[in-house]
Formats: sequence, structure tokens, C-alpha cells
Amino acid sequence: MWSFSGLATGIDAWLTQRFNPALSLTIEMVLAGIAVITLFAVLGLVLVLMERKVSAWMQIRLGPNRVGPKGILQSLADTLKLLVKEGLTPNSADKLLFNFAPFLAIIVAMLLMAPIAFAKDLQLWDLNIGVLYISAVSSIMVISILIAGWSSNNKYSLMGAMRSGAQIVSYELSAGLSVLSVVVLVGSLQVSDIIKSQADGWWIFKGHIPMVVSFVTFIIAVTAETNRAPFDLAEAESELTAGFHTEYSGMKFALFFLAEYVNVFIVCAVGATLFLGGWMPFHIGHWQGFNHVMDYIPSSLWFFGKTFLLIFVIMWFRWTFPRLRIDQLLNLEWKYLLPISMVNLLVTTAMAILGWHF
Amino acid sequence: MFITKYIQEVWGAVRSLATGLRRTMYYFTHHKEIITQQYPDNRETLVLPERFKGEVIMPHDDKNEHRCTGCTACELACPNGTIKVITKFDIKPEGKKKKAIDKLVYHLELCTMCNLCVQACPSDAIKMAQTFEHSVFDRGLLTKILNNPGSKIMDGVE
Amino acid sequence: MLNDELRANISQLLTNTSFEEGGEWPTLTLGADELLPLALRLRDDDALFFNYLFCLTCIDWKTHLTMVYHLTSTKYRHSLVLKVKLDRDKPAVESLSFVWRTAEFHEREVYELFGVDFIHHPDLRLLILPDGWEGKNPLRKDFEDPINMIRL
Amino acid sequence: MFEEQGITPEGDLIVNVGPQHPATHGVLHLVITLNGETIKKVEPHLGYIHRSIEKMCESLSYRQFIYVTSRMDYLSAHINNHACALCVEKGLQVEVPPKAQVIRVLLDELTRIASHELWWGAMAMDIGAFTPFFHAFRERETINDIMEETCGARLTMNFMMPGGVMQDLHPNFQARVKSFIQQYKHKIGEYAELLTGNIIFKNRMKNVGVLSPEDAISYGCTGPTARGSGVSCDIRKLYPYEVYGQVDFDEILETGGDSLSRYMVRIREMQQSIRIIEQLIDGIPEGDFQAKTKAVLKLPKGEFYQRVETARGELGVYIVSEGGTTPYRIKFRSPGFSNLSVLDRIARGGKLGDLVAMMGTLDLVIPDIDR
Repeated sequence: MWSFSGLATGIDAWLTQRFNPALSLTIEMVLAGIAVITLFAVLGLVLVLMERKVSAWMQIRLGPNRVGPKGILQSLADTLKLLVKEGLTPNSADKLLFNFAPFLAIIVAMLLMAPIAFAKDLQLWDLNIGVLYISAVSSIMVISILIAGWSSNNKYSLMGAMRSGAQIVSYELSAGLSVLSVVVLVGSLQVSDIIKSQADGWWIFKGHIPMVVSFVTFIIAVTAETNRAPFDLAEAESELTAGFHTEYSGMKFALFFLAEYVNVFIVCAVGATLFLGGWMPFHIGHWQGFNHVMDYIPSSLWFFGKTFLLIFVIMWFRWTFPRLRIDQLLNLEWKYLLPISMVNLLVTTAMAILGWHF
Repeated sequence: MFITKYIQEVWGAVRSLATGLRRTMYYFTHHKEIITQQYPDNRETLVLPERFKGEVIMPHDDKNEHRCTGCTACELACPNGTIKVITKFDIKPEGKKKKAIDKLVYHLELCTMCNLCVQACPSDAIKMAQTFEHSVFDRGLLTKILNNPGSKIMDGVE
Repeated sequence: MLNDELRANISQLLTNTSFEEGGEWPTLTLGADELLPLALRLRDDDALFFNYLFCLTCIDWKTHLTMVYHLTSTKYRHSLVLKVKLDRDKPAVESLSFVWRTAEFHEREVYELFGVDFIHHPDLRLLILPDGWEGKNPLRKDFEDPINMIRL
Repeated sequence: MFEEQGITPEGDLIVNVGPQHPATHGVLHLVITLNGETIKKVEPHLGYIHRSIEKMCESLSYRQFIYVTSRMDYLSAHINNHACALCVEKGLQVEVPPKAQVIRVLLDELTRIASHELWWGAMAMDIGAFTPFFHAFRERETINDIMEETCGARLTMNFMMPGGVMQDLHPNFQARVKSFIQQYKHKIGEYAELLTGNIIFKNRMKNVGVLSPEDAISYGCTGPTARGSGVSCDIRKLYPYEVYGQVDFDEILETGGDSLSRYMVRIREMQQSIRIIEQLIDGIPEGDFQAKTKAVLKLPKGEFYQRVETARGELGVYIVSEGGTTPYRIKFRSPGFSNLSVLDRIARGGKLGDLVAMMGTLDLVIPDIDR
């Protein structure tokens, strides 16, 4: 079967033949960077269109249908508009930090792409602490929001940033704990190990109820962490107009916008990797025939299918629920999600030690 | 007990959220419920009710005759000064002078479509048209003269 | 008849009151200094219990101003109209915002539109009109604004 | 220095909400003092859409001034017009034909439903749920279509006139209203699924902006705002006008006084409006839709006050006549003005997120407040 590792080794061999190792490594890095940026752009376009279509259908509307066939070029037109718009910087803003914040947001999102396995053997960097790396780097996101809110010199932005800070810091706990419950079962932080451990069934099926519970807490926590409704207090438009990015316009706003969607993609990819087997096809125990049939579906399709399913769920939440209030938001985390995920982790650990999972 | 109450609370909350999710999912999958009208595309089939108040017009018959006697009832009835009746004196064949309209000036930009002029008109000379696409680039175009050039009053309308 | 009973009741309460003839509800005309004590009595008396001020406005009669207070009781459902004549050049009357809280906003409105000074009002500022309209009193009959007013 | 940056000497933030703000639905300007997320003070600054309708009406005749009032509370334009028409009729002592009375009440109730629909959607949007807005507009659109067919306009109909209504009902009116009632009864359950039963929504609304009955009366609150606190103030019940005395409906009272009670009052009120329409739609009397009035209306010297129940509360029209063709002084006692004045009282101590919930359930329409 054709595989991505063949492609990667082919390029590597071709480059090392012609150039010295240092240069070829640089070229490979540049190639990887270009690939990630392309993926970014495509993801932004696809996810914005998807959000608009999903929301439209849920709201008994048609959604974008003018630009291109069935409106598929709508987000391209939006991007064009944002590109040519003037990027204003308020007079009293901290210019350096104000301009730096959107780039920090996008850099964080790019860094998070590294350990994600998009298909079989298609992974930029399979480092041995993959999951920990994701948890650690995604925390930097909050700093970009805080910088943006603080440097704008706007009270709405400031309040949005402060809300966001409180929110992301608290929800990281339960997100981390539910990630940890998978790590406990697998016994490794490496992304490829986690995926391989699901060759005979995904963790959400193998792990009994505790895994389902941690999956649900994970989805809720990452929805909050990415500032999506019903937890979009950082940009609650009816209260804070646009929250931390009130003062941003043009491409700087677009970068925040893009970072939000890419973050959604990343957390859903992580969720799919941890609980739904990443690129691993749907396998049931030792049913060899069934498993072989499933293997014929390309692994990248599996990965993107699962990820987009989770993205759809998060969008579904957004277009159904009202927003929480800040104290209720923190109550939900500290009084409900955190105790539940702690007990859950305990149960999972017991399960892992006693070997009760499949 | 505390634990049962806690679990009940969580369960009730999850169930209330699930009903909402089910409702939006229903509409997500049932595209027949979509009620959007694609306006500029459906221009041909768009029918406005006959009472719709779009603008004031003065109907003329095929002999270019209208029913306006120039009595200025509409001008008096209008709360905004939208209508201005400019009268002249026609000389009848038998030599009598008769008051008739020269111009009936209608300022669409001032009109609130309140229908009071149509109600006030004793000879049914003006009525409301069902047009609604009034936007123009020059404000002057909104000042209209309702009677056609060269038109005259219909016979028998006093 | 509810109104007649009310008239009798108030006549007992106040000596030398005169009710205006006509109108839907009993109408009392009084001096500016009598207003606040009467308002308190009307609100606190158990038989009258006028706890709801549903309209407060002012009329410019060119020679004088008249404050009009429409009162009703949510318990007995009877209504009463109070009128206070004010001097046109220096109109001033005791504020009722401590008796009925709704008067606070209505009095601010009357202050800016008619220029009536409400004594002891907690926050007598312009409410609707922008800054710089103090003392212009647009709802008075002699107000002229050649730019914004269009006469047909 | 602190004053310049909008910080009080105590270190509280002064934040301008509006006049361009997504939650104010218009040009309301609130200056709020915030201690962190907690509101310490709300101060409304009005007048961004003040057109001095009262002054305008002084130069318009009794037939002409009615159209202006559609622009006050544009969501219940019909009911505003109705109030003016009733007040002029009171002065003229004109008996309105029974058919006109029924038509007026039917249109009033349809307007009330349409207004509450819009409130429901807009309030849901304020607290962050977008989908209900579009679902509410589906039903509102049906009502607007019915209005368009009969009155010729969708928002500012100007259909009422002293003595009756401007035109007869459209022949399709009865059938379309009946089919709307069917549609509405089918959809009201969906509203509960989407919002009323939602746990997040309930928590956002419960014990938020509690208004005591005493405060409600003292601040002059009317309509669903006061009825949410258990104050009986439905003008249709207390001082019936037109055929409201003959139809059977309940005055909705909730005792909580919080935002959830005000919400429930409006939701249940829509069903009562449906009930009124159902009673009247089949028995529209025959006869004239307009009483004979003189060409030029002149009110006798005197003062006339008419109160009606709009979708937002008690609208009072106070006409002072000197016997001429135009009112000498006209005063509109608008419900929103008094309802807004209570905002400072109930918002203190709440969170910033509560403010939008309170503003949503007070159902403020800014042109109605500014006039």
C-alpha cells in the first residue's frame, strides 16, 4: 500500500543526494512550514464555511450561497476583504504588544500542529512527550489573549482578556485530567503509541464508562478552552462587543479569527487521537475480516472524518446554547467538572492497574 | 442525600441540553423547513398584496386622462407636506374657465406611506402602488410629478 | 360612583379644596407649596392609598405653566389628577421623586422640556437633550429653532 | 488622571454600554460603574433618537398625528395608533362600530404576539443563543405577512383612524390567521425545547434583577415587567376598552419578580393573545368598519386621557384641547420610559452578564423611551 512515510523518505533521499545535510534539513523544515501554513489556510477557509453553513441550517436559513457554486468560495471572498482592509492601531494602545498578540496566537496554533498525526506515518514530529507538549503549548494561547486585551487600552478588551484568563486556566485542569486518563491506560505520552494502542478498538469503546465520562469532560473543557460558545465569554458580543479583539481590524483580526478555528481543529484532532483512535480505522477486537475491510478506507480519511465530527459537535453546541455567566462558568468547572474528572481519573487508574479494560 | 441530589442535578441538566440539541439537529437535517426568500432572484415571482403601500401614483387611462380635479384635499391631508398641487385654469370650448391641475408634485423622500391622501381624495384620483425598490443615486429623482405630461381630466369627474 | 366617594373622602381630608368640573377623574388644583404635604398624605392614607403615579407632565398655557400629576391606587383603583399652577418666568415646585420614584425620570424630562425647577430633586440634569440645551425648553410654546423645526 | 481614563476614585471602571452596542438594540446609552464584573451603578443617557414627537403632534391635525405614534414603539405600532384613536374618539364622543372594535382588538393581539416574538428572539440573542432569533422571526414573519395583506404595511401600518379602521379586513384574513394559530401552537413547544427548559438559560435568568412589587409600583413599571413581580396592572382587564370586556382571557401574573418571571409572563401572554384571537376570529360582526366622522375633526375644550396596554405596558395618551383642529398639548406616557428607570435599581450588585439579561427582559424599545 502507498504510504506517507515512503514519500517523506523519498524527499529526504532526493535532497541529501544533492545538498549537504544541513541545507537539506533546512529545506525540509521550510517544506514542512509551507505545508503547515497551507493547511492553516485551507482549514480556515473550510471551517469558516462549515460554521456558516451549519449555523444557517440550524437557523432555518440557507447560508452563504452566492460566491462560487453553493457558496463554497465565500470564505475566500471574506479573506480577500479582510486582507485589503486597513489594520487600525488605536492611538493609546501599546503598539508593540498590540501588533505582536495576533502573531503569538497564530504561532501557538502552528506549534500545536507538530505532534498531530494526520494519517498513518504523516506526522511532523513524533516526540516522546507528545500529549504533554500539546497541553503545555496550548497554555501559551491565553498569554496572547491577555496581551491583546491589555495592550488595546480598551475596557471591553481588558475585561474579555481577564475573563478568558480565568476561564482557560481553570478549564485546563479538567482537560488535562481527562487527557491523563488516556495516558494512564496507554502508559505513554507519545502520540504514535497512543494511536497504536487503539488498534484493537478505540479507547472510548474499550474503556467502559470512565472513558466516556472523560471524553465528555474533555469535549466540554476544550470548548471552553478555545473560547467557543456557550463559553465564549472572552468575546461575548452582547456584553463586551467583541471582547479581547474589539480593537483589532483587518488582517490582525483575521489572524485571531484563524487561530480560533485552527485551535478548534487542533483540540478536536487531539480528542480524536486520544479517544477515537486518530487515523486508526474502526477495529473490533479480533474480527480479522472486518478489520481488514476497514483498513481499505485511507487513514487520513479516518482522521479527518473523526476530527470534523468532533468539530461539528462543538459547532452544534455553539448554535444551540445560550452563554454562561462568568461565575456559573467557574462554578461548572470547579464544582462539577473537576470533581467528576478527578474521581474518573481515580477509577481509570484502578482500571488500568487491575487490567479491566479490553 | 447529597450524592443523589447531585447526580439528579447533573442528569436533569444534561437532559435539558439534549432536548435543545435534538431540536437544532432536526432543523439541521430538515432543509425543507428553510424559509429564506432569495430576494433579487425571485423578483419575477414576487407578488405583493394589492393593499401594499409602496408609493403614491395617479392612474391614467389609455386616453391619457386622470381623475384629479385639483381640489388639494390630499395636500391638506398629508402630515409631511409630501404632496404639492399646482393648479392652472383650463379654458373650456364653451369659453368657461375651469380649475385643473398643472402638476401634482409628489416628494417620495418625505412620504411615510400613511395612506391619508388616498383616503382624503374625493375622486379616487390617486392610489398606492405596490413598488418598493425606490433607491436612486440622485435625491432629486425622488421628487415626482404624478400626472403624465399632456394629460387631462377625465370627462364626468367633478 | 367611585369618583364621588373619592371627592367626598378628599374633601374630608382637606379643607377648602375645590374640584375642577368635567374630566374623567376628580381634579384638584393647588398651590406649589401645598403639593408635597398633600402628596405624602395621599400616598400614606389607608383610605386613599395613591401609590402609583402614572403620568407626570406639564402644560404651557403661555401665561403660566401647569404641572399635571395623574395618580391612581393599585388597591382601590381610583384615580386623581393634581394640578399645580406655576409662574412662567421662575417655575419651581417641590420634587415628588421621594414620594413616587417614577417621578425622578419624569421630572428630569419636564425640567429639560419646560424648564421647571424641581426643588430637592436628587439628580436634576438633562435626560433626553444633549449637553448645551440647558434653559432652552423646547416644549414651551414660544420656543423657536429655525434650523431643526420645519413649519409646513 | 483617573477621571480621564474613566476610572472612579475608588478604582471602579466606568464603562459606556451603547449607544452603539450589540445588547442595547438601538441607541440606548448606559454608563455603568463596574467593580470587576459586578455592577455598582447604571446611569441611562437618553435622547439619541429623540424626535420630539409631542411637539410635532402639536402642529398636526387629529387625523394626521396618529401616524407619528407608529414611530414611537415601532414593535407595537398598532396599539400606539389604537391609543391615539381611542383618545380622540373619547373627545369626539364617537361610537365605534362593533366590527371596527373587533378588527382593532384582533390586530392589537396579533401585534402583541409579533412584538413578543421579536423580544423572545432578541433576548435569546442577548444571552448568547442565536438560533431562537431566527425561529422567532419565522412566526413573526407570518404575522407581518397577514398585516401586510390587510393594512398594507409590515411595521408602521397607520391602520387605525378616529372612528374605526382605515379599510375592511382582507378576505383572506380569517383563513390566514387561523392557519397561523395552528402553526403557532405547533411551534410553541419548540420554544420551550430551545430556550425555556434549557438549564443554562434558567440559571442565567433565575434570581437576576429581582424587582419587588413595591418598587415596581413606585417606579411606575407596567406591563409584563410589573406582572412578573405580581402586580396586577393589565389595562385590558382593569379598564377594559373596545371588546376586551367581553372576551375571556387571564391576566398573567408571576410572583418571582426576577428575569425568569418576566420571561414566563411574556411567554404565557402570547398564549393568552392566541386565546383572544380564537374567540374573536369566527364572530367578526357585520357592519361598518368606520363610524361617520366630520371631515375636519375638532375636539372640544378639555383634557382627555386614554390608557391602553401595549406589548410593553401601559401607554397613556394625554390630549389637552383648546377646541382647535390640533392638540394644544399632547403627552405620551410611554411604558418603556418608566420601565427603564428601574434598571439602576435592579442591576446593582449583578454581574455584567446579568445586565443584558435584565435589559432583555425589561423589553426596552428605545424610540419608545426617547419619543
